Amino acid sequence: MELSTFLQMFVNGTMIGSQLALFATGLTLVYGIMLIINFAHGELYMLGAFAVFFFCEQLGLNYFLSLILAMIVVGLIGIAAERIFFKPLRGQHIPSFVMSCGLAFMFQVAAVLTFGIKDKAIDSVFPGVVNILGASVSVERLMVSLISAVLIIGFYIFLLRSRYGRAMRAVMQDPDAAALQGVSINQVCSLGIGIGAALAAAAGGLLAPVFIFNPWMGPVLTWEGFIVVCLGGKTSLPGTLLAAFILGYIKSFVTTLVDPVAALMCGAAILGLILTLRPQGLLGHE
Amino acid sequence: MNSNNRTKWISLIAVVILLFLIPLFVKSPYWMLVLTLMWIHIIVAESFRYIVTTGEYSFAHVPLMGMGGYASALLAMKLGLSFWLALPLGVLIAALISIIIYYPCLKTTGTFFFFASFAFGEVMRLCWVRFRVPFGGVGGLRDIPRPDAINIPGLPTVEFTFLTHVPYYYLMLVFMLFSLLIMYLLERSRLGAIAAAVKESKVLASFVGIRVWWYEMVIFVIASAFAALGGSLYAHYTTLLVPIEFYWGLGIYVCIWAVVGGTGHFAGPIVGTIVFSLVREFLRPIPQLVPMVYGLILAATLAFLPEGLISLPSKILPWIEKGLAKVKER
Amino acid sequence: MSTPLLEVRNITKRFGGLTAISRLSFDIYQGEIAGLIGPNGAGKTTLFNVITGFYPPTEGKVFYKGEDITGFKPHQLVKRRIGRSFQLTALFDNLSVFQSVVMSQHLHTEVGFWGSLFHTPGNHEKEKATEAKTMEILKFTGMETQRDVLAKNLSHGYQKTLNFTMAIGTEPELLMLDEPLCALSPERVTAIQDLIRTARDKGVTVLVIEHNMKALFPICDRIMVLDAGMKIAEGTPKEIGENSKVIEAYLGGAIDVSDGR
Amino acid sequence: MALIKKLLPLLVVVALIIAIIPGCAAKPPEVIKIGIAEPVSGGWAAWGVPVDRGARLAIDDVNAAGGITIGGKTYTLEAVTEDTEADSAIAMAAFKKLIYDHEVGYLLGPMSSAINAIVQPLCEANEVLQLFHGSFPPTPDDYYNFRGTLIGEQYGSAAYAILLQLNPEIKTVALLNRDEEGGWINQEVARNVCNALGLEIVLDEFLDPHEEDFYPILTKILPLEPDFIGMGMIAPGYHALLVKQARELGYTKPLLAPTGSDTAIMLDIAGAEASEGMLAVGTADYIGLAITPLMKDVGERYLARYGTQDAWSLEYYNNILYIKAGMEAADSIDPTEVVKVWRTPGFTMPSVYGEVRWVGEEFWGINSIASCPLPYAQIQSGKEVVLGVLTWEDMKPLISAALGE
Repeated sequence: MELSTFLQMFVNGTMIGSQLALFATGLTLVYGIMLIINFAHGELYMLGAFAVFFFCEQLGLNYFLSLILAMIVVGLIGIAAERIFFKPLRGQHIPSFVMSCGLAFMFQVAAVLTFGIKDKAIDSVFPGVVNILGASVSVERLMVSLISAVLIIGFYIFLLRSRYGRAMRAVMQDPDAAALQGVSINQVCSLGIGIGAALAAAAGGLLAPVFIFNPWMGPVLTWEGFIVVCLGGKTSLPGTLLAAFILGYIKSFVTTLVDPVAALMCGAAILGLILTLRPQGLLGHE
Repeated sequence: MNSNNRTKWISLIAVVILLFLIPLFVKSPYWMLVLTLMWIHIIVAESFRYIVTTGEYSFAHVPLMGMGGYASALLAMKLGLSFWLALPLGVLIAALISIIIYYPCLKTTGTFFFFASFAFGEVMRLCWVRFRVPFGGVGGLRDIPRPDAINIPGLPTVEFTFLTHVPYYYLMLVFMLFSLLIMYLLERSRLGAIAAAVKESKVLASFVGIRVWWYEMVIFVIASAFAALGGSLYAHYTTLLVPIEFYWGLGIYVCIWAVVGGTGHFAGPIVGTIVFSLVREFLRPIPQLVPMVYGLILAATLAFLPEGLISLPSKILPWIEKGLAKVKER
Repeated sequence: MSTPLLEVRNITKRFGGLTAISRLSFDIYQGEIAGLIGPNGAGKTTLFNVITGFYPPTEGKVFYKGEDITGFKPHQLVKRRIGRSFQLTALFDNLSVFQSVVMSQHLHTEVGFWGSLFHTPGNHEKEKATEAKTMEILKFTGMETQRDVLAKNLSHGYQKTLNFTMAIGTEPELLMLDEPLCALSPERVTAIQDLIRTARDKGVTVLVIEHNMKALFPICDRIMVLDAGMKIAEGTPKEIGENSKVIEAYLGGAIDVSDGR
Repeated sequence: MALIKKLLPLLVVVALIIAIIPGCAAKPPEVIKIGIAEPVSGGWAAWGVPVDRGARLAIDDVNAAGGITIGGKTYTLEAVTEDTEADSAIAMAAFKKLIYDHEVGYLLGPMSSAINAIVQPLCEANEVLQLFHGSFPPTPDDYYNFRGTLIGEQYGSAAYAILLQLNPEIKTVALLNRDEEGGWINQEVARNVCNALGLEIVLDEFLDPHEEDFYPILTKILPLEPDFIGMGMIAPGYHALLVKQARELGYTKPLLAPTGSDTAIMLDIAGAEASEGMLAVGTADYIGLAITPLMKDVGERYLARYGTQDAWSLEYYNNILYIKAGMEAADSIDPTEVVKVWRTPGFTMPSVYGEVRWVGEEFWGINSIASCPLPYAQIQSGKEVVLGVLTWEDMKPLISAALGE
């Protein structure tokens, strides 16, 4: 095989990985803080895309402004959902999972009723293609990866430096101890799901110009997100990043070298093996 | 206690008789179909709950249901076996496969088990998609033979064709009642008691001498066998198997039926399944809104009835009694 | 003395960097009540978990009646009649006291699977037998009044007793008790002390981890002191009481614990 | 009380079930119910809803024009839609409800050939006239079963032939299809056509229907340097995405999706530059490709009413016209009579494309496919330019090629 083809595969994998990373970071955060297996996360992504569509195409706002607005709006939706639906079920895996499925249904219907059933798309913001040693990639994808990187790094800085960030980390490690140290679990939960939802929305909004979106796109992504989260070790954010890229490369290479279904299979198989051979995931703690 | 038991049995028998009489009232083939499918779904939901009695939630359950369907369908199509032979064999095969799937999963527990079982179930499902021979790929299997006629001397022959509705109804009803009875007895048995202990605390269970993984495996295999039974019945009823129908979609629904109905009580999944199936049918005029209604129902249930819909009567009846008392006072 | 019932040989357990137990060896002899004391983090519970196959030792072996039982699964140990209770009361929360104790006799009930499935008459007899035995055990530990209470609804004292009762229910020859006396009211303490003594009189060998030395000293024949994963002293309660090493290492703390409740 | 407590949940259910019995209400005689069984909710709604709209538009037009007069009696049409969710169990329920509860005599749908396989016997047995829209070819014993739209062979073969006319230099092809039953049938057709036209197939792959990122698969295709990439059953949006991404990766040669190409979506998603020269066969743009005044008129009213143009929508509009014509010719509302008329040779029906007949006997042993002409266009500098129209006569040789004869 030529070098350029190999390089192309590598680039594709990196792109997929960075997209997954942004999406799954929120999922990990929500699981880590609230132990909620949030099936509605993909729907938050979908809502993010539609929100950008609404602000950008229908209100004619600037794309980046719409992106920020979308993050805020969806973040608030997430917080509201947590307050109304998840609070009573805190710490119960399966009930909260079922609840999140119900939420997903409702979000889908809401999207259908508001935006209709047709596939939607947003005009590309960064037209053009760049060529790296024979591997070509559209500028918009590069930008998506860059912006996701910025967002994730920003989020990490927030997590490491700010008071709330430290509170979150404390809760992720040991809720009871954190509570004893006077951390307000409610605040942290709201903040956590808010940020998680905002990150999902950001992913949706960023990929809206690259791909097309419709009300039913959520669940497929959510499962990929779950694979990444489990692979990375449930509550470990660095693990999530690592896992996202691993899955990205698997998808890229196996699709290109074998075929798409085989790629899906590899994803599921790896998830199963990791969970059974190393339940704490790649970078998780015992 | 004893009288309570009697009322219980009387009411149960009454209900069963009612179920057998339904075809006399309900003439519409459409409602026959809805009920027939409902009985199959009840088998699956109840067996799902049987797994939950050990405290684990399995996402491989629905794929294993599909496996039962594929196994018996292939036996009937490729080897030309009769339905009455293919069904038990299919169930057996699926049960054996469930061992392969659950063995690795048993190293995990809780959320990990949830996802591990999902992963292995999904791998199996993708096998059907990828290997067109013999599974037929995404197109699935078509023209799966229907059950051959039951021919008891002295009685009229019972034919199963695409036009027969009542025979199917009774077929599924009988299989459902049989499955429910067995699972009920199993839960009342020592195995059930052990499951309860395991659910409470695996550590302590092991320290009173229970081989936790072994009993879990036994329970999972039994549950999978019943799921496979449901799948096999489904296959020979619709005569069509498509892998996508055993994707997480149905898995989530089964989980919802069981949890919303109430996994704590034997009748929970039955209630859940019935409620959701009927809601689906009653809302046919507004299909787009069905998921919304599902969402509202389960949100309300989880918020106000933590033990599930099954606990609704016990929650409401006191109010009614109070109300009656007040009325009497006036 | 006769050959030891339980032999612990050079057990070492490390978690990542830190060493919880280092090269620990001791014997437990038939029919004695041995005490194991030490300050928090001395590795007492870790030792129990290693012996009961919770996690395998980094080095060393455990022998029971001469058989190497290192890293055996709990249910295998129960088969060999080693029972244990838990420091933090681990119970079947939603089972009643009676059910819990029935469950604890898992290995000794002949109730057959098919029998229990279809409630055969023969099975009925066996269930009766189990029931009787359970009541006997409950009486023995003075819990018969609580028989139908859910474990989670019991008072703390009774929960600890139930924990102990279930350990008895497995009909052990070696009974390993993890802090059965701590955080109990004085009368409960004496009650459990008596239970331990009676158990011993019935031929059960007992190994007790305890923090509350006041409560432990009167019942033990022999006491071993653990500190930072090492055995720093061994002897009769009296000797230990006078052992300066022990006193500096630890005794102060114990009295606080026993009083400062 | 205790008894009620125990019984209540199940009693409620039984009560519900019994409450349903009068569910099947008798229809008033002067209304003719037309059943529509398509996925109007869930992931497939994007396909199901437009056809539902098309049929309803036609029914409203017929009623507005005074309904159907037979034997001096005037009937009005009524559309009854039941959701199938593209799920076999739900579809079975939908069909049984339509046939037994609503007692419809005329049925539109389903789209999925797999589902049709299990519901068609019902229609045959109950003498319900069924216009079905799967890509599966008909068989001689499907008496009550007609194809309401063009099928894979027609689309595929025609499209490839046109493409070759425009670019004679084409020698090799890479075939993509979505990994689902319709996609397979279509792929089979594509293979036959390519073999018949002497094209070399360098790649033959299926894609996950949900996949939006085609970079990996394109990375696999491009080194093989096919002269064009053929895509089968693929939704317009995905088609456009594939085009866009192929261009990004530097593929300059033609891409073609014989079905579901939608110029508006193509331009919106892929942009004018990327979609330059793209061939649109069986497009959704009924106004732009109008070959009759009626087509233009209906297309415009559809656009005015629903705010969009959808692929397949007017095919269902046609079906209602066929049924009307059949009834009037048979002078009866009985499906059996209508089928008799339809099966008589030389019977022609109106459609938005003009006069059409039931054809296909020479290939599939029965005349069950409407001989709709196929207008085709090309995107030139951001505009859709009509190149021509393929009639049934033009398609015949291509189809025989497609069938590998």
